[in-house]
Amino acid sequence: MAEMAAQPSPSAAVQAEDEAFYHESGINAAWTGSRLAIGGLAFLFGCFAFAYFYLRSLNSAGRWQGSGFVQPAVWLGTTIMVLALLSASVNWYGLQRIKAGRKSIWQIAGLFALAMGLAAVALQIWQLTTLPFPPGSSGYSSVFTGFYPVFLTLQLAVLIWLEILLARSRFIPAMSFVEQPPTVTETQSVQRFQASLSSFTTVWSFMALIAFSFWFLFYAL
Amino acid sequence: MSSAEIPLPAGRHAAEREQRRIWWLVAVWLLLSLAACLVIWFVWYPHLPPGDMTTSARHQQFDIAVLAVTAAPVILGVFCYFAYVLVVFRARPGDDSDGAPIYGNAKIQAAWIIGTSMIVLWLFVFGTVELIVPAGAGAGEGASPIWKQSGAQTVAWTPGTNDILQVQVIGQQWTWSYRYPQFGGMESTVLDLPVNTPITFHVTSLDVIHSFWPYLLGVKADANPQVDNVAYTTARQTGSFIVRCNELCGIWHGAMTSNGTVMTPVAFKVWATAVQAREKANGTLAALPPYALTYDPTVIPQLGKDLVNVVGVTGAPGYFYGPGNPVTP
Amino acid sequence: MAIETQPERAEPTGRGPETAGGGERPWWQHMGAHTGLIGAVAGYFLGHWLGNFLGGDFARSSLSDENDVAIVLGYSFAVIGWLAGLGVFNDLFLLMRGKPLPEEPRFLGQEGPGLAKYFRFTLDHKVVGIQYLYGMIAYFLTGGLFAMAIRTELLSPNYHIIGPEQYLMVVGEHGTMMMMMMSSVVLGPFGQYFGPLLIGSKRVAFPRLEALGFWLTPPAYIILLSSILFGGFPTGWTGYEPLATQATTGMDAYFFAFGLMGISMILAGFNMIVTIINFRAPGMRWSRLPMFVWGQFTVSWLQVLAVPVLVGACYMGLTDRTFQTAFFTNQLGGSSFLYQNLFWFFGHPEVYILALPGFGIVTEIISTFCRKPLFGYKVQVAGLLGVATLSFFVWQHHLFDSGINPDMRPLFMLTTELISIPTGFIYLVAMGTFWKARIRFTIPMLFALAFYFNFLIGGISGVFLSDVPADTTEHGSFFVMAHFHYTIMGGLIFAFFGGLYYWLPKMFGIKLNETLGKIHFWTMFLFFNTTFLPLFALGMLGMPRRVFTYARNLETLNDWVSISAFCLGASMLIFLFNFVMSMAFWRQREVGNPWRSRSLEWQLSTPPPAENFRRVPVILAGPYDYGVKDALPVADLDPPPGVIGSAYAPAARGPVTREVED
Amino acid sequence: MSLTARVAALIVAFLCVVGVGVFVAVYYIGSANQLPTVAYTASGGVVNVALQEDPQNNSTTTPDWVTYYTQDPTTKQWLHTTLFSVPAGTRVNVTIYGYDGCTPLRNNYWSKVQGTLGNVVTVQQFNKNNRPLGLTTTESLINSWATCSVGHTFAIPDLGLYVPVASPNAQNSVNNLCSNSPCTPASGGAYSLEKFSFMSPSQPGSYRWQCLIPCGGGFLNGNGGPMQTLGWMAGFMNVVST
Repeated sequence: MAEMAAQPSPSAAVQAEDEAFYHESGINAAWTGSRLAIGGLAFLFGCFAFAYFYLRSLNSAGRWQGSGFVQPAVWLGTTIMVLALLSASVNWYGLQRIKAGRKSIWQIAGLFALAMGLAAVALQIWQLTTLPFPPGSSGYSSVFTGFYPVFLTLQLAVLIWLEILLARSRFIPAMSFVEQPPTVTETQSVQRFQASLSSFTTVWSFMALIAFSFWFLFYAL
Repeated sequence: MSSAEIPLPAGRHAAEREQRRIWWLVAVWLLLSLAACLVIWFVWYPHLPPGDMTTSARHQQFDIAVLAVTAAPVILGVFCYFAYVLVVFRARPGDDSDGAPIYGNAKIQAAWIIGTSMIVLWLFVFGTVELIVPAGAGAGEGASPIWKQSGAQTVAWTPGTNDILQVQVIGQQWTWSYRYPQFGGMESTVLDLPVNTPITFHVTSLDVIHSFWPYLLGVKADANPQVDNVAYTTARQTGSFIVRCNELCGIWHGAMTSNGTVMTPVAFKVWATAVQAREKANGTLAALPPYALTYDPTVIPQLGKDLVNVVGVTGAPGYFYGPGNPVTP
Repeated sequence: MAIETQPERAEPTGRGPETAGGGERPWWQHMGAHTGLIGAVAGYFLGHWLGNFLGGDFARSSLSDENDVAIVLGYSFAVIGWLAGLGVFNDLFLLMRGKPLPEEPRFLGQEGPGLAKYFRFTLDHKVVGIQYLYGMIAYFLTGGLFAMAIRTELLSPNYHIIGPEQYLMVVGEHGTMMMMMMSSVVLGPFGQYFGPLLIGSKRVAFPRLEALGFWLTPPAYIILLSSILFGGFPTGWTGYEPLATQATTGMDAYFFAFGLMGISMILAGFNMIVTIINFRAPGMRWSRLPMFVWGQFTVSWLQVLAVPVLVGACYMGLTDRTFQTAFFTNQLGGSSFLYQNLFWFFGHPEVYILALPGFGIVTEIISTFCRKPLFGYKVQVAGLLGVATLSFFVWQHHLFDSGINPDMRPLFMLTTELISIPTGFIYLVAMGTFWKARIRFTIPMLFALAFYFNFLIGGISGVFLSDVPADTTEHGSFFVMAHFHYTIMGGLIFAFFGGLYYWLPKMFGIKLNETLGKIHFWTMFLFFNTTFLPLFALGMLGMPRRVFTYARNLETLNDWVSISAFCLGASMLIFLFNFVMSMAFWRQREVGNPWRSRSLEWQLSTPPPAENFRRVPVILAGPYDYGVKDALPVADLDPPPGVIGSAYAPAARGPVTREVED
Repeated sequence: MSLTARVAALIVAFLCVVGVGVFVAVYYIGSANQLPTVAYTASGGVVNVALQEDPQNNSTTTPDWVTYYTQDPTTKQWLHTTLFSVPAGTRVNVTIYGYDGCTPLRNNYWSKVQGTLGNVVTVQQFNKNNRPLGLTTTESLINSWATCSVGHTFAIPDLGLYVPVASPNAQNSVNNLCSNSPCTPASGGAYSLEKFSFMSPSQPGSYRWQCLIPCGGGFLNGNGGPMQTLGWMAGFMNVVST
């Protein structure tokens, strides 16, 4: 039982050592966290996919798609989905470039990704306000109007993350991505930025995958 | 209890002492288990719920007894063991020493795992057999049961034969009603049944989820809206019973009971035909919808065009489709 | 929440007088609960106005004189306002402007002395743990009072005191309140407080998520209670559809509060998994992880993976009531079965979310007070993992009579009974640990023993329920009620009290009064069993759950149960008296290691220092090596320089460690 | 920590007080004791119970809910309650003023009169000027589907009593329903006057009664709101021993 209060505060070197330790842990945490977030999100969206297939196969009262059912505009849904995919892939490309030391290219790509993501969300909201059916007129309409608000809210949340990365990247000198920065603090901040960026890319690509899957369910299947 | 008569550890032959004590413990456990099982089987079993009024109730009674006999030795074993160790291995006042550093014992662990697996396997096999042999053991079996009850599906039911009696149980907030398709689809507020006759319940609901539970009949099946939930039983004794609702269905859930009687087939036939005749006479049968396995209360042919206006206000899901809304069912 | 998943900034821990907490400014000038309250009230009225604006002309609203949209939007805006008032979003805005996060004293418990930090969005896991402790006790007492009301009505077989719909309201409030509380009652206080200490970490991975997890529980509590003002909800804690869609506006509170609590559970579990995986001290191998941490780890997985389904189900229930979707309305292409499937897919893992932390705590306790290593550490871990995994595959045993997939019943009977094997491991470990032990009958030990006693009865009765024919009699009756009260209250709550008596000296340096504690234990144990054992009989005799009237011949038994339930409530008052007096007035000091435990948290000073460990400790041995000759100390709390760096920092990120080495 | 612990403990105490408050709220304010119970007493071996059904009510919070009113036998006031008591084992003559329009039953079986003496009811229609329309008829079945003609039902399932209550004459009730509750023949609005009798049980106790018409407008299946609230379309008949 070491009574720590009694002991002198540790030396700077020792402190730096501990900080490095937790720096490592933080970097790994970003990796683990993004994967775990995908796991949790998968169950959340899985809950809607389950509802989709359950109601579709049950077709209770013959109203999976009731009489006089009109499908929402396919071109619009496809545009939204394509925008999400493009946004993810552009950002992924930017990640490759920044790994190769080209910060500015990622910044442009990130801006495009952000713009396309926001466009997808905006179009989605517009589509929800102009649906050709009342929300409760059929099983399909229920799942559709139930799922997309959740999805676009989460898309927005992830896009805020992208915005934060863009904002932060302004304060990191481009040189830091090319060679080892002089000080530990800068090195660590670059490493944290890169870890955060790659975690973001993972999650955002997953969201694009979800966008595609549900597009397939709602428009193609 | 088990270790009361056991001397506390001392002296040089501690090891043998301990051996002997363990044998004592095992012996006590076996004796207690035997006693418990005998009591359960011969004293308790005949009085176990839900009694033996029907085949399904008998099977449930039997299952509960068997499970109790399986469980008693396990519970007693754990309790005996704990009683023993708590007494023998308690720290005496002033004893500051630590216990023996035992990290595990492969043999014991393997034995335990195998033992519990055996019990589980036995429970599973027993449960499955007891589920399939009595055709669902009185539980709701969904719209198309895979384990069917033997008997003849007939349009008209005649006593003394092997004809299956079809009974439709309709749950509604907050009362039960029963339709007998083999008697012109007549409806009744009491559930009368013939003895020694295979009975098929078709349980459905007109609004929310209820659960049909004639406790003494050993039948339990949820009443779901627009779903036909089938349950089987065969009454073995005459007598009266009470039907309860077993799934929370709103304010009067607790009071949602109705009465039933198991009577001789002939008496039942008399009762059923009498009710059918009366309902034909006073126009009830004409007023009822044609018999079906499920009902959509928003479809009221007699009302024709008024339906939308009426349903738009108070009909089934119509609450958000006002009068005249094109998509109203 | 996505924003919060970026790595925690690792700035040097601010120290010194200038950062010693908000000592300079008075508390009301900091953002905290009081500003949060203002935000919540403002938000509610804004949302309510918006809801009336949007949904006021729905046929549903105009016909029923009720507007669910207004209520739900009011709740949502109230929660957002509450969080904004607490200052949850401040860092978010900083980050969005690209600014670095301020080196705030609130990191690592540097808030300094004073009470204000407990009413603020404090990021120290120890503060969060204590916040949870008081919050969950409040939940528990409120839920208990509802139980008293239930038993009061059941004193008579007829309607006599509480009207039928008020009775359903009370039942629902009790069930939901307790379920919401139980899922955090151990992981909240002890998990958040001791998790990092037990793995030898100075910090958690996502302190903001952790704190947010707690600060979502007060609004959930208030919102759930607010249901009373709207007539309560008639569905009990399961919220079955379509009854829930039919109910009056009180129902919105249920869905909203339960969903909110679900989010809080997800956040807490998320943070804990990442912390346990990445922030373990050097040498803290998986094989040395304390059992409580294992329990927390497995539960966190259940929370992160299963609870989203509950959130989804609650959301669907709300949309059915507000945007008028038809997820659960059969006549419109929905299905009431859908809700049952979704709810129980969450609901059964939830049951083990309640059970596993209890296993963890009692294992710690028995090992300490038997002065013996655990008998089969790996077996226990296998048991925890097995239970957690299997719990995803058993949900339909709640639906045996419902007519849902009836031909799957043998399968679900099998999976359900399989769970008793890993649960058996837990008992094997306990029994083995008691063999040749030196048992100290301290209060925590008594609670742990009671846990094994109750949970055995609860578990065995669960086997009866898993057997379909037997379940046909017992399903939905008081038998089930008795079963899950034995596992949840008899299990988890006894474990919680065990943990409380065990760890309170470490958390506050104060120990509860022994005598009162013993009285509390014995009354609670006795009256718990006299209350819930007869319920098995009541169920077998055909008394369904959630009824305000019952057969007259059951009156005697019900009165017995009610009276002993009141006694059980009284024993809770004994605890409360002991707690308040010991904490506030008697303040019996207890520093150091009163239980002579080997576990890591007890090697620290009491209460633990602000940053937990002065240095990252190096773990040398497992926590349970009692009675081992010349066993190593559990950890080197002051490792020589260089050890940590060489132990952890990989060569890939060379410059960092190089700096350390020069 | 000293101050912390003290105040924190006091907070717990405070929260318990809050809990007690909740308990009291549920126990008293929430409890149905708020509703008055109208006591009907026997005179000449019979009890006369008078109820009315309105399409709306005089409450401020939920004015559009349909509801029953119970008439106080002494003051002849219409009270907004559904709790009334009758002596055990006596003949109960029930008079119901049906001011509400028709709604189809979800199960038309309840169109049949069951459990009354002779399994019949007598119905007299009135127009909005309180003039009788046609003669008093004796009905054993009022079909709510063929001619939408049932406003509500009065059912005591435990006694096997299921009585459909006729709605005002269809063509006469169009735009002629009473619009300010509690309605009286003088206050205008077409209505039907229905009478029937049944024997109260010899066993004292509280027997629930309800309406089987899905009349909770705006609620799924029409069975929410007033249908599930004591004092509206759900109530207790307390049978007191004589």
